[in-house]
Amino acid sequence: MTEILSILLYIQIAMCAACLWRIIRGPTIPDRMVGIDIFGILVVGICGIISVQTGKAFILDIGIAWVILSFIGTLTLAKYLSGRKLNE
Amino acid sequence: MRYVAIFILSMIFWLLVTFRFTPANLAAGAAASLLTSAIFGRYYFHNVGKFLQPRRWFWFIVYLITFLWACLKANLDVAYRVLHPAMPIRPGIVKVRTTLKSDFARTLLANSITMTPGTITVDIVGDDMYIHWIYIRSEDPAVYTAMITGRFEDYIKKFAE
Amino acid sequence: MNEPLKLIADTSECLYLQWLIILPLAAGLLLMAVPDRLMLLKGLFALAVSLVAGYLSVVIYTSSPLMTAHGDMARQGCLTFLHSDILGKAGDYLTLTIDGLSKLIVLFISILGCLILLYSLAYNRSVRVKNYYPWFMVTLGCAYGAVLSDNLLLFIIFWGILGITLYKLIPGKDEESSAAAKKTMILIGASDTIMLLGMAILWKMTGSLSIDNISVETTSLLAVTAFLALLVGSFTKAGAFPFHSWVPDYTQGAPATSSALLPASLDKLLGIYFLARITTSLFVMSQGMKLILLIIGVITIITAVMMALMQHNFKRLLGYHAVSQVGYMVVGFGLGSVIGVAAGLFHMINNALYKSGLFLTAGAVERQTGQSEIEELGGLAKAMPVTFAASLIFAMSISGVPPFNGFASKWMIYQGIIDFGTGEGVASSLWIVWLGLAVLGSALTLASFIKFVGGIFLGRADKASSRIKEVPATMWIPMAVLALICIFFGVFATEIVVPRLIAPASGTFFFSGLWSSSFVSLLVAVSIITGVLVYLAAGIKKYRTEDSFIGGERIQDQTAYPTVEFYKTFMEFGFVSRIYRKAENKAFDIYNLSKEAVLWLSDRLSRAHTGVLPGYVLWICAGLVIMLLIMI
Amino acid sequence: MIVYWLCFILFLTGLYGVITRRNLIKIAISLSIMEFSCFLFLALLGYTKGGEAPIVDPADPVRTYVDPLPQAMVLTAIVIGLATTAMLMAVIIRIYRKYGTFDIREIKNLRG
Amino acid sequence: MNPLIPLFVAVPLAGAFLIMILGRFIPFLNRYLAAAVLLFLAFISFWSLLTEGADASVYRVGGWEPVNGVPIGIYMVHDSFSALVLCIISLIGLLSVIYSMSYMAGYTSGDYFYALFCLMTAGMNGVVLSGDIFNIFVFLEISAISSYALVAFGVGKNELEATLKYQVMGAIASFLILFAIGFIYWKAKTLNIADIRVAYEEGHDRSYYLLVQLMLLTGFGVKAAVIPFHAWLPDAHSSAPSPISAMLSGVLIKAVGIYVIIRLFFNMFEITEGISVLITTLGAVSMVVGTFLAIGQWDIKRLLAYSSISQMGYVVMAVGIGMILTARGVKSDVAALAITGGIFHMLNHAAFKGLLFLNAGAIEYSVGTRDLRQMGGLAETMPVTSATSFIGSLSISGIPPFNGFFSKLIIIVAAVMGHFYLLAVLAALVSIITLAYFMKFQRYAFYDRQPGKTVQKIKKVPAPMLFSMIVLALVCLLLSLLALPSLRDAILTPAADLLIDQMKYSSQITGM
Amino acid sequence: MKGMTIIVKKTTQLIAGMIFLYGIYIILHGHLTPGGGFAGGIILAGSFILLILAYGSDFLILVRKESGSTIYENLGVLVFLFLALTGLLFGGRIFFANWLPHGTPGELISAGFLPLYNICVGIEVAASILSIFLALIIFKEEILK
Amino acid sequence: MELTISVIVGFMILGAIYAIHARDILSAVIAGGIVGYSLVICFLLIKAPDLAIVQIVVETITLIIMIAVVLDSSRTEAYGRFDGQAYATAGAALVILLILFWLFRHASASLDHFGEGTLRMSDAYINGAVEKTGSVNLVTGVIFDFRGYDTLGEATVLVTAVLGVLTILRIRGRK
Amino acid sequence: MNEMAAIVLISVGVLFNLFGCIGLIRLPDIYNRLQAATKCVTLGCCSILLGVMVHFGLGSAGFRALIAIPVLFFTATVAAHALVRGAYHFGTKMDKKSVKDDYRETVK
Ligand code: NA
Ligand code: NA
Repeated sequence: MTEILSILLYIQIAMCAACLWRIIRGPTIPDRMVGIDIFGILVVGICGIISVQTGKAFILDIGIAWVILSFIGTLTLAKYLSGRKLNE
Repeated sequence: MRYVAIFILSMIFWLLVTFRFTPANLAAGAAASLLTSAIFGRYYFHNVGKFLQPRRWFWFIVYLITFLWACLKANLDVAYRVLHPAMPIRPGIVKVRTTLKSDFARTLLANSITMTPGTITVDIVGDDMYIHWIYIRSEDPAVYTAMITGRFEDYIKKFAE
Repeated sequence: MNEPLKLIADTSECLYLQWLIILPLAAGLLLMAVPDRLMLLKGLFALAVSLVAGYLSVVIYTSSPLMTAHGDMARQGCLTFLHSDILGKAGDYLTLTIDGLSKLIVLFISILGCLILLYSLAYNRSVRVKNYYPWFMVTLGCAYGAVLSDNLLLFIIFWGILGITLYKLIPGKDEESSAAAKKTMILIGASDTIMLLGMAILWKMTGSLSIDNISVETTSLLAVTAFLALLVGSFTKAGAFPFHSWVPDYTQGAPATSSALLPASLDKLLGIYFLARITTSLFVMSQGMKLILLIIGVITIITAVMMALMQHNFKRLLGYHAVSQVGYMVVGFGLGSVIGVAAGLFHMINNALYKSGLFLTAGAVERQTGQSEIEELGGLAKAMPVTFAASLIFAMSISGVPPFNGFASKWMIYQGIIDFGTGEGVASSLWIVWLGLAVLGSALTLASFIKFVGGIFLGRADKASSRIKEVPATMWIPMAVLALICIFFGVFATEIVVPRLIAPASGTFFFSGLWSSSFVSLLVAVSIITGVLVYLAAGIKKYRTEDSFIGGERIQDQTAYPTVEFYKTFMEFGFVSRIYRKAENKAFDIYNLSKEAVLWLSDRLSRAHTGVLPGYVLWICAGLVIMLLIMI
Repeated sequence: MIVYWLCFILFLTGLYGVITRRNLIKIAISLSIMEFSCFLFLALLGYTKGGEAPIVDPADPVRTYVDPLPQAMVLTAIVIGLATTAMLMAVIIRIYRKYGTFDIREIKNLRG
Repeated sequence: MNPLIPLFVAVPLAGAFLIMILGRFIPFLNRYLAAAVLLFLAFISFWSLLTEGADASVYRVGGWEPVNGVPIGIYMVHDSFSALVLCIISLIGLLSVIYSMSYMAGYTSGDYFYALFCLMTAGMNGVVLSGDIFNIFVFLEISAISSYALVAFGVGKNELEATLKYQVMGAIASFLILFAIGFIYWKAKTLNIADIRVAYEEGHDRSYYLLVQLMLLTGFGVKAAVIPFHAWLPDAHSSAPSPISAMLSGVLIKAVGIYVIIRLFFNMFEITEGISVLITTLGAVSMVVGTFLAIGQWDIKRLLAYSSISQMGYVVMAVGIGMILTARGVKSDVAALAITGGIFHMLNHAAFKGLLFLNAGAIEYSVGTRDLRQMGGLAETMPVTSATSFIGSLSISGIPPFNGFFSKLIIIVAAVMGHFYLLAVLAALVSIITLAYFMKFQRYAFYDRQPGKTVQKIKKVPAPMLFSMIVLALVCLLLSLLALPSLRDAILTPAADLLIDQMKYSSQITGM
Repeated sequence: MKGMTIIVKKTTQLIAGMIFLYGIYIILHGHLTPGGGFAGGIILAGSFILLILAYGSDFLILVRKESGSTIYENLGVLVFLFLALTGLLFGGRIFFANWLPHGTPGELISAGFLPLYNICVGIEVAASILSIFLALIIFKEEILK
Repeated sequence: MELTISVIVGFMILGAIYAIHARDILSAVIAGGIVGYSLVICFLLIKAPDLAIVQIVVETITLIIMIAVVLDSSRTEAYGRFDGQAYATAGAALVILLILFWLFRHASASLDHFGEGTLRMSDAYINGAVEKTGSVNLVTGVIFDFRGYDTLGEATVLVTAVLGVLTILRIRGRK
Repeated sequence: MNEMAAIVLISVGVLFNLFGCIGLIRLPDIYNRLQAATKCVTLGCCSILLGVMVHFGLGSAGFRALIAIPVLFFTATVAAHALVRGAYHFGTKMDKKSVKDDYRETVK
């Protein structure tokens, strides 16, 4: 049971590494942004798994916070791509 | 009116998140919801009355189920394409005309399309939606419009407009 | 080792000592608050205060309890006003003492101070130096303080303030004088700091700061360092080679009264006073130390007088002579014998008298003509008879012409050198060198003063000089008084001045063969003859014959300024001219040498600061790593 | 121990970036990286094997917890880091306006 | 628990926040509120200096008593050493604020200025009072960030460049400090300085100890601008508005640099001879190199800034000599003398360097330039500035009877008595070069009126600026009185004794 | 058209209020769950930043002037300081005395001053982050004019 | 646990190296961001939820600020070419940093291993802390009660930074 | 029973994520990567959260997980949309395999 969860956790972390790979590999800037966006979503999963593993519900708070801020961050990046100032 | 609606929604959200029903928590939730509705209330629902129509709720549920099913199906489809050694993809951006009028409904439709694996909304310009499609099955606008917007458009029209 | 200091806290003489310091200082601070509009009033007040101080110093000089007989330099300490319970241990630092030496110096500080102040009343009518009188009074107070302090620390404090007043008494408005002020302050301050070092070493070695308690053999390296460090202070103040270079700059840039007050008189009195303390009280000199002093002494005599020869600005010329004369005093103290000390002290007094007199005459000339270039002047003897007479007397005094006082003291130095020659050691065996160079210096001095007197007062009178008048009485009286003292000290040297005035300060010495020695007479003759010979060196080479320019008009008038032209010719001898050129470029100026070295290093270090941030960050990391590697 | 060593390496990587990079933004990023390593280092110090997150469940309090003090320190340090980053970025953007470049080697009006 | 102690931090903080809240509604509130805050601080700092005894007065924030002898809360410690630094912070701060009232009229956004000023003061007070290594870091950052902003207050090209360098180097210093704090916690498991000392008594690995010491030395060395960590200082101190330059050079580098180094190396670490020699060397190198860098400068404030490096070198060297002697366990009286000299010089430097920067500000205000080559003859047009700067210049050059003379004297005497002859000679030589470049300053600014370089427009210096300069000049004179043995023993020596008696601090605070 | 696409705008509208509420939740539960004033404050600011990103900066009158929010952050930390200072008056002359009753651990109203501190810090942080953000983007706007 | 975290830190180092070497500034910013986000995972794993949540929000804000700054500036590091000076600097830096690393390792050899630390000061922050502060979140208890003074400083730092940013971004500094 | 269901849901979620990540790595251009990755990963995480909800039951924790699902859903969707639009405006080329581009004229 816990072993399965641990393995799932490790897989999830390994997938974060895939995002890192995409960020390093590129080739374009939007690719890197996709990498960081996916990374953010994956971590929510990590939070979920950890919360089950430890039985602590408050880890989910972190997950939600992450969702929200990753959203804001991605929007900023997207705005960067469209070449407009942040306040336009 | 919409301030009340947003207050109630906030309160529900608060209670779901905290899931405590002590007076202190209720009071804190009320205060927080009040603040939220005061600051953000004016950006929400323009017609709160829609919330009170059970018909809309029914179509919403129908829509939800349909959407989830489509989602799952499409997801498996994408998984297949990704895992297939040859990667059978045929991507492109297609233009789809929508009949939905309200912004909210259009947003919902666009999001539904985006969330269905295989398609992603690039932009809405006027009535036209530009959709990136991972595997263009048809070159005929009528056909692919139906394929992409499909039943979502109808259901959304029924509960959101 | 001296006797322990006897502290007497409540005699009236002690109170006089403290008031002697406080009165002028307080007056100075008070005067600073008075606006310069009331110039004359300030001057009169200052004069009044300095007269009171003079009275006090006379009282102190003559009062019997403190008067010591001929013999060793008996000292009596006075714990004075500041020594009370409030200050606790600080009182130890505030001890004043008086003995034969300091009494003598105090007396002459007062005399010179009053005379120069009197002269200033007219001379400084217009604002030449801001806050002249306040700084003058502070100078007086601190001069008294320095002489009377028993504690080295207190001494250095007063001594340091004198550096400030020296700086403040030069106006610094133009490039020349501001550069001179800067240079002066830096050299004086530097010497103070080096003295501090010496003082610290002495403190460490003896555990005491009382001049009276300290007596160190200059045998260890540490002691020698301390000795040399303190010597630097004394030399810089007095203006001996190689720390002399501020003096001519200062005298050229400052008003005559300022030059007369400090570089010419008070700085000499104090510098030599401290030299006396160093050589006789603080340290027991070894043969090597004596050698150093003698070498420095003769170098000072010769180089400065050589430089004086080539000057065309008479204030600068006097400045170089102010340096040159110090050489004699240093030689005197370098001998280490009682007669040497006495000769040094006597020459110091004489020098203060005639040199401040010379500056006063120079000031008079400058005031009346507005000129300080010898070449622009001439034939003033008729227009300014008193000034001319006084300057002639001073010039003969400084050149060691009998019967003026300069001769008497120089002769005592020659005598001392001859006595010294009978002793053991390298320094003694070289006595003939010291003697010869001292005599040569005297001869060159004479030569250069022919230029001074001749160039200014003699020769063809300028047309403009007809309008020139003699200075007012308040200015010529001080000059006249100084001239009279010069004559008096020369004529009655052996009868009154030396036994009564000098011996109590220096200790008793044996007057063998005074005046009677034919050898000495011969030396005098040689001195005069050498001077004349150099004067006649004019014949060796032709006068310069280049054209003179006056207002752009070319006139053929090569003989207009013969006195000056002669010296220019002298400068053109091959070897001499090379040295002069180097000297002109300040190649021998310790100030300039150090300045160039420091600026070179500064430039190198500055270039490392490229302004590029990563480099700076690298320094931080490198610093950390190097520290770690060193420590591990 | 190896995790600490990697932490040092991260720190030094940041330092390397600060020293060798010429672009101001890169320097700022390198500083952030150094900052991260500091946070991580401090946080690692507080970890206790078998310890739980330092949030007590009042119903079931008898457990071992990880050391909350380093966490408190890191929390403070993170906010301070944000503050310094904000300042630095403000300066950088202003400098870009004045100098027209992010190249640190061009920004050397003050030297000597 | 003296309830005044937290007010040292709370009052300036509250002042800053109030200025920002109310400033826009009430014009001119900012300057008077800031002045009131600093006046209050000056009052309580001097009051505490005079009333608190020689022993450390510990304030336990939050009232947390030690558990099993281990302090658990944050302690604020007011002792004879920190009291002195608090006094100079508030004194120089007060005068700078008064000076700013006219000087900062040329700048926009007075609210920001005075609020940041109060924050900087609060940060410094916090650092000085703190008995907790991490708390020191926090307050260090407050003072650092506010000083970054204040350096750039004019937002000119050079100001921004200066603040950039200052920030980046400051950040690296902060990270080193933070990392070192981590290392300390790793071993000692505590953050209280006194308790860390106790924990280290139980034994430690040599290389570990060294690394921690040197990282802290480097970190705070950057803050103190010890060579080779100094490169930010000349840029930052010369670019800031002059009252801020006075604060930075006069106070900040001491309060967050030298003070902390002294505090940590005496009271947190055991003094070893090696580290003492290293610190002494750093001090001597700073002293020498700083002075050589200063003499080549033509920008007044840059010259003053480099001279700060040099003068701080004196302090570090003097304290280092004290450390060496303490480590060797010999000549504790000489060690005390050396440290006394160092602390005395630190106080003196605050006064005269503050004064000189205010002078430089007055000159810039009147003449509009800082380049010595473009001014001259100001002695007549700016008599007060001239006179006060003369006092400042002579003080810093160690000319009697001004305060700098006495502190340098004590340092040189201590060096000689401790057999550090080379250091004594260096100190003397540096003093001479210091005199040289201050005479350069005097000459080119106030004398030497050449035709060609006479400055045309000369603004009159307003009264508040004159007031601050005159008061500081008087302080320069009055501080010489500290050389009197009775005053020295009452004020300076307790601080030195506290440092030399290494375990005293720990035992007073942990109560063991 | 100012701001981003209609899709972003509409979704942002829906979600911003929720984010704000969530920020308040994080702040108020600082002593019970992870987070607190700092995290919550930034999330609060995030809700505004989100709206600004989606709609453009003249969206909020509240933050039109960048200095507008400096009052709030100063007020927040001033109240924090003031609460800490109340200890000097009521908490046995102790700075930072937590002299309010501690209540039952685990409840929302417990831990004395801690939730109040969290609220102060939350307001302060939210206003701070918003100020910084606005200063950075508005600065660019004005300098280009 | 140690191994997992080590691997993550290893990835962080890779990300950091990429961030430093990226030609494109925005890529560097993103890579820096991902390093910060990876830190959050470490925090989650070493039982520091408070840190995780704060690091998320702070990192995102940092990312936004950085993007705001690079938005309309040059997007590529055109002057990234290494010249002699750069090689010298890099070489010196590498040598210095290697030595530093070796010293770090050396110095840490004698210290507690990962996860084996003991308590001294923190003992009071854990045992009985809930009674002392009333906060079940021990970290909150520490930052607001035991070390509330630190937190006041921290909050002040943020305010100071805001004032600083506003100061620096003023259009005109001098009247 | 709940435990098993939770594990299954989580495992499915992780599997979906895996597909997404493989897509992220394998697919040729930004548009396709975004397609595959965003959606698979979002759905995967939703599945994980659902599993979490099942694990905790419908209490405080469960509802938090439940709330996280729509939030994640919406934000991820909109983010993907914004990114893809941004990427197009940024000028990122579509892969050679692409057969159609109706958007090009509109952008011009
Ligand atoms: Na940062
Ligand atoms: Na000096």
